[in-house]
Amino acid sequence: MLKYVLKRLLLLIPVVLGITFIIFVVLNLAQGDPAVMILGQDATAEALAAKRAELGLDKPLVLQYIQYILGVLHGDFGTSWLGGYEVLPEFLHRIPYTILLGSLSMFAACIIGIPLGIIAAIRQYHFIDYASLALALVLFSLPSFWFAMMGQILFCLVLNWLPSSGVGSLAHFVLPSITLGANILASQLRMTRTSMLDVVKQDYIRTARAKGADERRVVVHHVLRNGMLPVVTQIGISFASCMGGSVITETVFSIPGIGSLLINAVKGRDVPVVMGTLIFIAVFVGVINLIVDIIYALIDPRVKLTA
Amino acid sequence: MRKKKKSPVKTVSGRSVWGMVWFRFRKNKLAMAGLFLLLFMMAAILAAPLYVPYDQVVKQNIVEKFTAPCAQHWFGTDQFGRDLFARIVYGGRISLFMGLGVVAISFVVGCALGGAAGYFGGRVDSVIMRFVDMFMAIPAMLLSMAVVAALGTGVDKLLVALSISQIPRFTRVVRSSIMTLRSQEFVEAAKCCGTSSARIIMKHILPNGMGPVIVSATLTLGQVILSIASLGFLGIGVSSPTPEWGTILSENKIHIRYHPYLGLIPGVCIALAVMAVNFIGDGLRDALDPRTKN
Amino acid sequence: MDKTLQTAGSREALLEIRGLHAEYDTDDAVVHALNGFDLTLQRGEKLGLVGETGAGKTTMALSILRLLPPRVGKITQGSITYDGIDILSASPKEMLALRGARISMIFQDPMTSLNPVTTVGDQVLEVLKLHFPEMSREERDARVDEIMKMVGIPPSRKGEYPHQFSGGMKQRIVIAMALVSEPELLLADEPTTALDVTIQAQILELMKQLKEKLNSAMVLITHDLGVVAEFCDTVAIVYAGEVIEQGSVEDVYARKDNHPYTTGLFNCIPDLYTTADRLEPIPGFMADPTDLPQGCSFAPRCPHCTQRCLQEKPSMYLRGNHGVKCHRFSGKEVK
Amino acid sequence: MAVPLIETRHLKKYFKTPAGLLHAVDDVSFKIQPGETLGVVGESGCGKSTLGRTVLRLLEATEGEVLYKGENILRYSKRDMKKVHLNMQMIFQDPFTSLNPRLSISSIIAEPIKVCGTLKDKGDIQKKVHELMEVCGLPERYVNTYPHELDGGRRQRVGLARALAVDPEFIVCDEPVSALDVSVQAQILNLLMDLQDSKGLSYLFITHDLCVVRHISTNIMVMYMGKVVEYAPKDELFQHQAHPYTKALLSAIPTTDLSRRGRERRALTGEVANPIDPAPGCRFAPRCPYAAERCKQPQELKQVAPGHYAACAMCQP
Repeated sequence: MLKYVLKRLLLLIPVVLGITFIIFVVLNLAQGDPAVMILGQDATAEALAAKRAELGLDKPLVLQYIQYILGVLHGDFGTSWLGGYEVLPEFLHRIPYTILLGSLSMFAACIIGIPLGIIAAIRQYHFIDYASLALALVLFSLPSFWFAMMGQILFCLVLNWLPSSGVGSLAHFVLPSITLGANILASQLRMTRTSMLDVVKQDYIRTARAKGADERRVVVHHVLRNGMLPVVTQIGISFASCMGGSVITETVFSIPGIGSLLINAVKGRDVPVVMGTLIFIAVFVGVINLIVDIIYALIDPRVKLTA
Repeated sequence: MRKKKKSPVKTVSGRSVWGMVWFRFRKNKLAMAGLFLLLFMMAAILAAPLYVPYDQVVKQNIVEKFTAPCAQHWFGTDQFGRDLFARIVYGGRISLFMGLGVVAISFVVGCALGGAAGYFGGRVDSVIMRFVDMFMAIPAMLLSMAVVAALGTGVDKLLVALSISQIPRFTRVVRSSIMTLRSQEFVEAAKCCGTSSARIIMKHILPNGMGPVIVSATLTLGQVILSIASLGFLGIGVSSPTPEWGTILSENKIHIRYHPYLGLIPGVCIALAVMAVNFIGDGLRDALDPRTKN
Repeated sequence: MDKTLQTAGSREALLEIRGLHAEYDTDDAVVHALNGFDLTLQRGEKLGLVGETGAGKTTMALSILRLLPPRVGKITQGSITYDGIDILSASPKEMLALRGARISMIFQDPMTSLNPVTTVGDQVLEVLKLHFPEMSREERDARVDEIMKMVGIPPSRKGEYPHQFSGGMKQRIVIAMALVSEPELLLADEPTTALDVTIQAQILELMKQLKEKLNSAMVLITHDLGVVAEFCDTVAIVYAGEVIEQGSVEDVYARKDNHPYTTGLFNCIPDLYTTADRLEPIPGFMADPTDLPQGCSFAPRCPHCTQRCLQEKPSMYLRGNHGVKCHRFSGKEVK
Repeated sequence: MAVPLIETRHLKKYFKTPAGLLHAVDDVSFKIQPGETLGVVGESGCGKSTLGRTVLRLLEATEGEVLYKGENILRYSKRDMKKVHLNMQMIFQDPFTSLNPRLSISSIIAEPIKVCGTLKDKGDIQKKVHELMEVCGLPERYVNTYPHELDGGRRQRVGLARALAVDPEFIVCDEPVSALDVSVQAQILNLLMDLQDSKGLSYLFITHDLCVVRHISTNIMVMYMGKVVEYAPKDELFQHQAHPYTKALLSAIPTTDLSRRGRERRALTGEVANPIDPAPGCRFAPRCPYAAERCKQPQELKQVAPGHYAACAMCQP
């Protein structure tokens, strides 16, 4: 088990290095001189040259990358070109908000989506099945920023039930979590339903019925455990899309998390911040996938974690 | 529950597999509704110059600003008095057709990469899949944002950024679909008479493996339409004054509270387009794989 | 075995199926799986139900348990009486009490008929939990150990999962599950078809031993006339959802006065002990269950087909206990 | 003796698996004369399908030779192989996966002709297709149907027509009837035998069904875990089985002959294992009722009667 975890973490390293290297190269190939960006149009040629040297921009790209990664390994993620702040402390300050937002929305999505999916599958062709499917479809098709904006206007500005933006209390997170979770809820619901219906068709469910198990027992003891397997994988995938979605939600609700940091960095082409954020997210997603695989192996006896 | 294959009907219909798919698809009311809705939207957008001149999109008319929907301005006007209907119809060009473009590019590239990985296996497979893994390490949305950061904004750059983020997924779907077919007996039968790899791929493997890929392409189209709108909304997609559904929402966001139609209409347009696409995707999946139906 | 094949109405019959019609509603057409299926089974009788793919054998077994796929499959006509209980109008609760306790079923494919995420011991135990709530835990465990030993699986392996067993072993577990409640009727749907010959022999041998120990009646569904000869007392041949011949194994296998379809079946099996130069296949193809002929369903393939066969459905003509649904035997009945 | 049509010498096919080297086909030698049928019998996992595919080079052999009319085709280039394939074809077990579902029956049958370029003219190809369909007992009205519209027996006929399209001399039949119902099975077997008579075909007939193999074969080869355990002309084999495995196989078959109901059966215990890194001795020994110490020595095929070979320590030449 420990060996497996270690191996998976080791395998994560080349993946993260590879993608960050590609992005590093592409970002640096883009037009525009970072020194000009930092010092402004009026800076003297000497000042610009000094700045370039300071940033290591006069060295070959590969060397710059290696230097950057060595820095990262020492906990030095560099300094923002735009804001001049150190990336790592800024990060540590912002991460809790993003994680809180992500976990709350995942939690909400699972706790509503999965049971609804189960009920929809059990009551196939029933009103509740159609209603859940319709709900999933609407949530799946709505742009989340629009959903967030409309929710904000309705509940925060018109009805004044919830604070409209910023952080401070848990109430601030209610609406953001709902809007971020909506899409995930939809995919959890559909996945659960499909998977359950798939399991119901299996031979061993017929065996269970032939044993004289009643409907409740068939569902609880036989369908659920098998039907949850693909859902677990789906949760892992959802975490990744949750990280993507948080950019939008954090922007709409002015939450000072990683997402809003990234969007500003992208707009200003702030390489150190973009790089740092992507490294963090790649590692985070990798670890989540590892956890999902471990959970999967725990509930499915057929899967063995072999290093 | 499994029902053994019945001996076939006596009629010698000669209906091909795609014929069967279309036959089943046609019976699915939601999917047909989605198809008609999508075709209608596309036709309306393509034919826009016939009934709305383009200058309506940019012509500002402060006197008429914030006109609620009426006979003259079907969807009302925005803060500069521009006609919202014209902006939406022309904006659809980007939202819908760029979405199609992204899907087409990633479809073609994904088929080539996934096809090579799946059919040849071995080293080709591991090299391609290592790259795919790398690109899959970052959520699609963030990946396209990073590419936008590097390339800058604009229609062409957005097209590249979104395609890059979708290619890995297509590659995976195509690869797994091909790998299951590679060892099928009809492929072996083709090898038996010395059929070349190219002919085996083109004639025997690709036509059979396309089902899941097409379904995934349809569902991806929905997601891409959403992504275009999201990037537009975040201000790193297509920039104003070029209309695009996400950008329209973004530029009007502070006025929505008092002029709700400014938010409702573009939002509903996006949702309808995505919903239509999803209906089609679901319908195709059921039609291609009758087992999923009950 | 003379008493085993009485005509309709015999009171002590364990299972009586009369004129059963069942159909599947598929996208393209209605599949008539059972078309006037009649069967009588006595207590303790071992009946072989023989027929080809699509003859309706499995549909029959699932109908007895009322486990036809919901919405798709339904029984349209006829009756099933099990030990005085009218199965088709029994309440769901009554059915639950029958399934697994008094009627057990063994399915064809051992690879897919066990729940992959539950240990095999628990799957056997489940039957006891469902039907013998009064048993103590120790009693149940002892019973599971006993039945597993009986089917040749070391009880020490009961904590393992299905994927850790081979095909033959899985089928043993399925058999253990079916027999642990000592049912009065066992429906075995092609229990050995998915297995290799030597494993099939092992399973048949096991079932033979068990049939001595447990006095349950059994319907062995198979397409293999050989398996029936080895194992059963009586046999029913099924074609297009009907029993077209029934009788003791001795009568039917005497290969005299058979239904033309039965004769055809015998003729097209290559025999191990005699060399024939050519097989004599049955001409034509299986009757199309979506479009059955008006008269005898075998008529289009029958060498003895007459005008009458094309128009009128034959009834079961009995010669003693040997019944054949063929006009050739009309007027030649023997009581 | 004439040069055999097909001959293998010490053919081996090993697969790499995570658990070790799987000896799927281990040192198999046989000869097939023109117009003869070699039946290969064994249970699942004995390597019989791998053998058929290795002979046709659908799988590349690990070691050994496959001779076609005396020439080792394993050394042939791709282009030479194409010519060989005009003479060697295959029909498959599963009539539901062996036909490309997107092609109509006529295009399936025409495909090998087009690939090999034996006929160029469209009309000629169509004529040939109709001819083949007639030979295989497929009514002409099926020409534009698709595989999913046919049942198993008819599909198997299409597979046979496709194999015959290039006028081969030799066909590997991989369990061609085991997925079919008995009545249809007999039709296909008769068809195969008729074609053999009229076209002088040779078959490598792979099956698990001893009754079928007896019916169609000239010689029979019994395989167990990748090894040939017994090889004999068919009547010889059915009268005097030498190897305990063959005996067990025979006695395991249920028969419709009621007089044999009470016969003594040698039910084997245990099940077939995977031949992954097998020990050098007899692979059947763990299940063999007669296993002894000497069975741990490698067992060679020994002639026990004229033309009859067995690989068992008990059999004295």
